[in-house]
Amino acid sequence: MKKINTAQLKQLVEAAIFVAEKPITKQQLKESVLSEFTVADRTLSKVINELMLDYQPRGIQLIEVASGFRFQSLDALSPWLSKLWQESAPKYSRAMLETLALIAYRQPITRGEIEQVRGVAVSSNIIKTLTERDWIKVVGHKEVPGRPALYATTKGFLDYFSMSSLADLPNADAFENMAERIESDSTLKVLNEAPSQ
Amino acid sequence: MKKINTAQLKQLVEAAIFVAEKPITKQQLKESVLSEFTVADRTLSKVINELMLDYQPRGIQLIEVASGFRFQSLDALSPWLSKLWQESAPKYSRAMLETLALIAYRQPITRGEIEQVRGVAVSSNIIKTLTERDWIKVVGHKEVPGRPALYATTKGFLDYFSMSSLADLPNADAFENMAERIESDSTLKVLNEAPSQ
Amino acid sequence: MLDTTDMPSNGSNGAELKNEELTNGEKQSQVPVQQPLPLAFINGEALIEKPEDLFIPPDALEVILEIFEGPLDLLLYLIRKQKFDITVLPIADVTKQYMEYVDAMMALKLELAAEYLLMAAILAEIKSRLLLPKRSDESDDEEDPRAELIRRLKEYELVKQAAEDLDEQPRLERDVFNVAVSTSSNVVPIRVEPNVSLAEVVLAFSQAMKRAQAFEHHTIAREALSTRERMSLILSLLNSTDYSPLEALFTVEEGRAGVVVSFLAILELMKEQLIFCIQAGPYAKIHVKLGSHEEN
Repeated sequence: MKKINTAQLKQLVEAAIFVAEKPITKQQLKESVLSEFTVADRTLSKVINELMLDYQPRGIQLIEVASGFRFQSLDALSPWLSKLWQESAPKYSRAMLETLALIAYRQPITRGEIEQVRGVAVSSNIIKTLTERDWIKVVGHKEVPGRPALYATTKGFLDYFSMSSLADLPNADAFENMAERIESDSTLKVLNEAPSQ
Repeated sequence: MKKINTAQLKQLVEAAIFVAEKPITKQQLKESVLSEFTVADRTLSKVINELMLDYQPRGIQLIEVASGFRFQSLDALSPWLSKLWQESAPKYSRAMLETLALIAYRQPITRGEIEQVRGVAVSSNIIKTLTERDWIKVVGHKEVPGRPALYATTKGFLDYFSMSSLADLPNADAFENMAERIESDSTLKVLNEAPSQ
Repeated sequence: MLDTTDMPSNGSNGAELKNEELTNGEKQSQVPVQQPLPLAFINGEALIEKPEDLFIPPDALEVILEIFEGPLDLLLYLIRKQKFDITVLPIADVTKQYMEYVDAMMALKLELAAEYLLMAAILAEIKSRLLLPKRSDESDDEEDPRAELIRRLKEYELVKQAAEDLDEQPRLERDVFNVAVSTSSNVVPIRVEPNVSLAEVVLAFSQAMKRAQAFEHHTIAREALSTRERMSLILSLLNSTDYSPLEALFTVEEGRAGVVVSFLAILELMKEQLIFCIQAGPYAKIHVKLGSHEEN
């Protein structure tokens, strides 16, 4: 194993994150571009932190998302940068966003459970679109009659929304509290079953 | 037309070159991301020059190619960056292994002689792959019509299989007998595996 | 009667435009998308009482009614519009208004989802339970029949908020863009060659030989491996233009066995006309070179 000095390491890591087609993890860096060098985890983390700081004042930023590190343009520049593309970014319906939010905050969740909270049927189209976008996936089946699919969000979802984990979801704790309150309140649960039948 | 200060202009131009899928010209920049700003040609050139200097010590460079400006990785980093695109070649076919085996055991040997033993033609691709892997080489030509090349194994072949000379190649007959013994010892096992073959 | 002044907007221009028509030019100062509930507090009250004279173009009403994401969304809107506290839920009022909207939907022959009718039934059921006189033998801690609906409304409100938050989260292709940097031209993909074990090579040889023996009459003579290897080695040492001294092909250090192997290899190569030997005269040095067609 060869040694590499910090300046060279920084250049190599920087270039690798830039040219990689997808976000790249420290592990992937070590297994590819750094495979022939001895690099301590601490050194690698330090170099990445330095890069993050280096780019802070620039037009692009180094951030960590669920599937690794990537450079992306500055949020504030989007009104002008979007002019580089003919088509504007797709807008998503409230039905789609509410379904996605429920899957994100309450995963794993069945379609029936989503419908119960939203009070309306979830169209197959929404599930299909979310699946095709690689934002949600089936992670199992609930052991109740009909064995309905349980949905969860993917790394692709976190990447797309610039998050590195579900903890980055806005107001994650509000949801947590609500869920706990509902579960602890058994009387409500009993009532719950009466009208919806 | 709005005004834009140099710092903001630099950020915007930098981000635009980074996110554009192709090299981008000054003209294209002015018609897209800068369309609502008054930017003098001289100012734009100055900003681009500054960016070029900014990136000089980094792992990527801002360069001008025929179709505009683009960022690209540092030449000197290529040997390591190449590792980001590792692809596994498919496993070798039986024809490939038999050709290699015949060259190893019967060297020097012509392609025609290999074909005679195997009863089928040896594709040029097999010879090419084995040559590229530096396992076989042409050591001469046989003095018969057409002067076919004589193939032999290389030092690289010995190294790969951890042999110091061809004398270390297992005696094929003895090996065969041993393999048969092992097989007959585990008839049950073989029977079990039969249907999956 | 319908009051359509402070409809929640789904952000579509159509709905917003229609909204403005309906309010007779009254300015809507709030941006509905960002804030979940404030609309009703601004200009709702004046219009709640006397909406009769309000002209609603049928297609506009249709657009407005279609923006509700279901019965819970509609209920939530009615509650917030009237500044009711969700926790006290005045069932009678809300039910009345809810039914007006449902009637309007039916009149417009909107595809009325069964969920709206189910909610109407739930509201009616709660209302009837509240109207029933309390029996004295009933325990005091009996659940308020509204509790379940309140819980669902609160939960739905949370989801609605979460969806809005999610929509504001920086998103690829809209707020942030992926950076694409090309590699310098000398970056080439690295190909990982497959692993081969020695056993595979040996087995392949056995199989090839077995097959060959099956359809060939003469047995293939197998020279000792060492000879064949030496043949390759000698061929690689020689070239077809210059002669080399024969003794250069022997390595004394190998001892007698090594010399014999080299000698056998040279004989075999001569037999196959792969090399040529010349001797200028008796006892003169023998020279060898690779065979070539021209001299043949």
